[in-house]
Amino acid sequence: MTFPYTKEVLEHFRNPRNVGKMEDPDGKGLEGSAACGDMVAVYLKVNPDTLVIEDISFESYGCASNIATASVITELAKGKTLEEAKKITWKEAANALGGLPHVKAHCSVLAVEGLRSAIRDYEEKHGMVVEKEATTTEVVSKRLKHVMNPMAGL
Amino acid sequence: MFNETIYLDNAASTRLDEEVLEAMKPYFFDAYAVATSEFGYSMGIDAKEGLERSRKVIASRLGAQAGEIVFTSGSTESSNMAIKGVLSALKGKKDDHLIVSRLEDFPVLNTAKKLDKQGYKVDFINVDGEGVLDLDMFSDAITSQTALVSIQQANQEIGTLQDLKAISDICHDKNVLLHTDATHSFTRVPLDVSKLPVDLVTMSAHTIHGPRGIGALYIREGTPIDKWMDGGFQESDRRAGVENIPAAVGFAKAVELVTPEENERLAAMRDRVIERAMADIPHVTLNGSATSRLPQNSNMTFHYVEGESITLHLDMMGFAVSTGSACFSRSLEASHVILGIGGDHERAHGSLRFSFGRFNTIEDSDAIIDALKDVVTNLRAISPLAEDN
Amino acid sequence: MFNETIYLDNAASTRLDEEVLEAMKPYFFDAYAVATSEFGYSMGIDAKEGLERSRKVIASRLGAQAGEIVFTSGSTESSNMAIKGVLSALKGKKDDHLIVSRLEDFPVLNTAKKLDKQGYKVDFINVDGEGVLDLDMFSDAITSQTALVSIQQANQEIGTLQDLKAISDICHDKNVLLHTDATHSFTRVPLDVSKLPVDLVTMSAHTIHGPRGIGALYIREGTPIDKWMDGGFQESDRRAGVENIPAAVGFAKAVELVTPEENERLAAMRDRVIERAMADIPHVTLNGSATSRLPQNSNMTFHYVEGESITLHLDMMGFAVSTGSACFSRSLEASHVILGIGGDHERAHGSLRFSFGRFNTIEDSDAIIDALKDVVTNLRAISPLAEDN
Ligand SMILES: Cc1ncc(COP(=O)(O)O)c(C=O)c1O
Ligand SMILES: Cc1ncc(COP(=O)(O)O)c(C=O)c1O
Ligand code: FES
Ligand code: FES
Repeated sequence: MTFPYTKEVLEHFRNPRNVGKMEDPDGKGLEGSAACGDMVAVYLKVNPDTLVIEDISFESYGCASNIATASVITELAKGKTLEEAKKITWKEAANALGGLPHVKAHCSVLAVEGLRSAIRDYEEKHGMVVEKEATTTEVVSKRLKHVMNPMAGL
Repeated sequence: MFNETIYLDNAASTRLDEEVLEAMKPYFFDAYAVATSEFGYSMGIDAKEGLERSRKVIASRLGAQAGEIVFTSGSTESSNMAIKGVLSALKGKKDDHLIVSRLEDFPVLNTAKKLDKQGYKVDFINVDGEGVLDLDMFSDAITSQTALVSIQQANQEIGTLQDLKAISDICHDKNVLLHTDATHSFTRVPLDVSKLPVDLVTMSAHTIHGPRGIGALYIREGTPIDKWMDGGFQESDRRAGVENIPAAVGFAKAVELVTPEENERLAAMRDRVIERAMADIPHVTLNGSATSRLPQNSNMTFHYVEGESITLHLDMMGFAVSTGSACFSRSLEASHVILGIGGDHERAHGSLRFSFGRFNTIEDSDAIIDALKDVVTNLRAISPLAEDN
Repeated sequence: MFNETIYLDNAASTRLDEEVLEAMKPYFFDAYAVATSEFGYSMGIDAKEGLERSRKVIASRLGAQAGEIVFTSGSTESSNMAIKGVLSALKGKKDDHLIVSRLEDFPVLNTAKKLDKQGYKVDFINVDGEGVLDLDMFSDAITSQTALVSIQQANQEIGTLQDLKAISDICHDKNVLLHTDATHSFTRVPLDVSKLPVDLVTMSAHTIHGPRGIGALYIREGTPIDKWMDGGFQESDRRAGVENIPAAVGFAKAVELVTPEENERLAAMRDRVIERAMADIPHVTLNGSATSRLPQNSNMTFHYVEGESITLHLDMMGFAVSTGSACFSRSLEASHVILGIGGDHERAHGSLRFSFGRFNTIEDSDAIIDALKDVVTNLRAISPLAEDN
């Protein structure tokens, strides 16, 4: 029997790291997937001097891939600066999990978007960006455009 | 070779019954000839007898004549043949109008959608919140140009039974042919074509512990229908292809093995799983009808959590169940059935179907809820939707 | 339950091999789930693995990629799907011109005839006295409007092999798609689609001691073909219906059990029966090619006598064989194959096919001729045609 999932995916799925809602987060992001209707929330505690992510947690309403990528992304982001964390890609997350089924690539994109959205929220609250871009359905679909064909994967 | 599982996905397919295989063996190893030539040799006649005996068993369970049963390769083929065969036969006689319900399974639904694209007129009739057909909308949709109606007897996901008596009476009154997909209901709930004016019925073996690769189509005598599977003259020249006699014999045996007592046993498992889920787990919604449903089917939504995550956890604990979640399906589309009864994506996402079969026990109903309690609690703990839990 | 028979009708169907049933059992009793959801539970993934392993076995025997093999319910469905699916996909792109040989079996022949009635243009190409396609007539028949050619690799009755290399080269040169019905030749004679530009191949399990109810269609990557069996998304959305995994696994096992040595054994039985008949019985004509024929097939006309009478006598003596006689067939039509090679009704009437399988021995070849000698002599003694014997 081979699951479509790697050992790492199953491990993070069974024992997700850094889970749960955070009290008084410094930054908070909530993203939804237009492809399958799932959601990811990411919460951050940021050191205002170094801009290092000192604490991070997530919530997921999604499939095993989604839970696992969100979990691994919190591990990847913790201890990084906001600028470094912004650069984490869904591919890095998927690689850290030993790979994801093609049809599930969008789940990892969703998790990455959750993290970026939390960072953006922090930056907006701290006057680090001028333009505030509302997270509308169109914005989400735009970001997810390259993964919107779930049958073909990426 | 494989691990022990508590299998609660009998609506998808079932374990073969050993008795069914035993019934098939003489046709694998002794009377393995083809049955086409009655002027042929003895082994072919033995084979043919096996085939015709099986046809009778299936016919009589349905209140039909043996000659009204055509064996096919399965439900999918039966429904393709029924719809395409009747529309082809009526071409030019009635207008190309087809009526189906929104909850039909893919063989009927996707055949209807394809025909729609090809220029047929197709109406998809709504159902209410329990999955029951809107009889007024249905009745109004029928016109003098309607060639065929196809409404399932029972739903594959939420188990809701349609009022086939009312539906067939309407069709009969309006002089329109009626096909019903009885894939899940045949032998599980009554259907007697000598009493109800249903013209075509799709049946399947592998949903009742019979073999895969065999199904049947009841065709009321006199129903206009063209051949769809072209080739040889088998099945009284209605369906070509070597007769799958071992499987037909297995199908008949599978039918004989379904008893009213078994159906009561299944209903008890169904009721227990619903009752226990409602009692032990908060935020649960029953999908489908509380009163008019298949004995072997239950379907509930566990809110704020996603079905694929649940099924994967359950799998690791040794349970096999399925979900209407978009994430579970290859196409990433949420169940059209849950959406069809007015549910939103969230309701489809967290829906689980528990379907029972001969090899389940009432303990399985308890075991799955015991397991599910923890799984749902843990997943809700990480769900952004489940704020108030 | 049934009597012992010397069964020489393996072209019609074969006895299941016990090893095939053993290979199927885990999928009846352990991994009996459906295979559709790879994000589903373990049992479904086990089932899927069995299915995909089987696909690979069949693909590799044909020199194909696994993804180019679609499982169907049998040869008849494979050929229906190939012809109707390709013509549907090419509608409006190429004109509706189809070319088949006169010797095709019913799935291709009757599909072609139906399409002809529906307005497609169909050409039926002649064969010579041995059943070999007239390549000139064939090549001339192809026009820029030809959508598809369907020429069998081996004939069902007289065993003649076509020159698929020449045929596929012509099609390739003229840029026309080629389907071949390999129901009787698959595993028995070489066919390598990595070498020959054949686009679609019909295959069957029950002709090689595999189960009924399963066949396959090879579809070269990129070949335009519409879905024919509508419904679910199985078989990469090319053929709907629950996958018949036990049968697919049985099919693969059946393929693996056919060896070159076995094919030589069968050819020896074939040669012996022909040689003995020619030596021991006067007025015998070989039907089909003496050199280019299926290893398991022999077909001869015993002049002045009628086939059904012979087969009935043989049956009473414990032999199962078939005949191209009109009297034998349900439709009372003489074999279109014998007529197609230029034979008259008398030649069809007295034709017998002896087709061999794994469970025959070379002694069966002797036994059938020993029996036949008397039967033919006795029937000729009462035949008005056989004045000079
Ligand atoms: C050449 C050929 N093709 C196709 C078929 C149809 O096979 P099936 O009846 O197994 O579908 C036959 C059956 O005898 C055949 O001889
Ligand atoms: C109601 C209904 N009809 C038809 C089918 C198709 O059955 P099969 O795949 O056995 O052909 C299904 C399969 O799940 C079904 O649920
Ligand atoms: S979150 Fe829906 S498919 Fe992964
Ligand atoms: S003589 Fe009786 S059918 Fe031919």
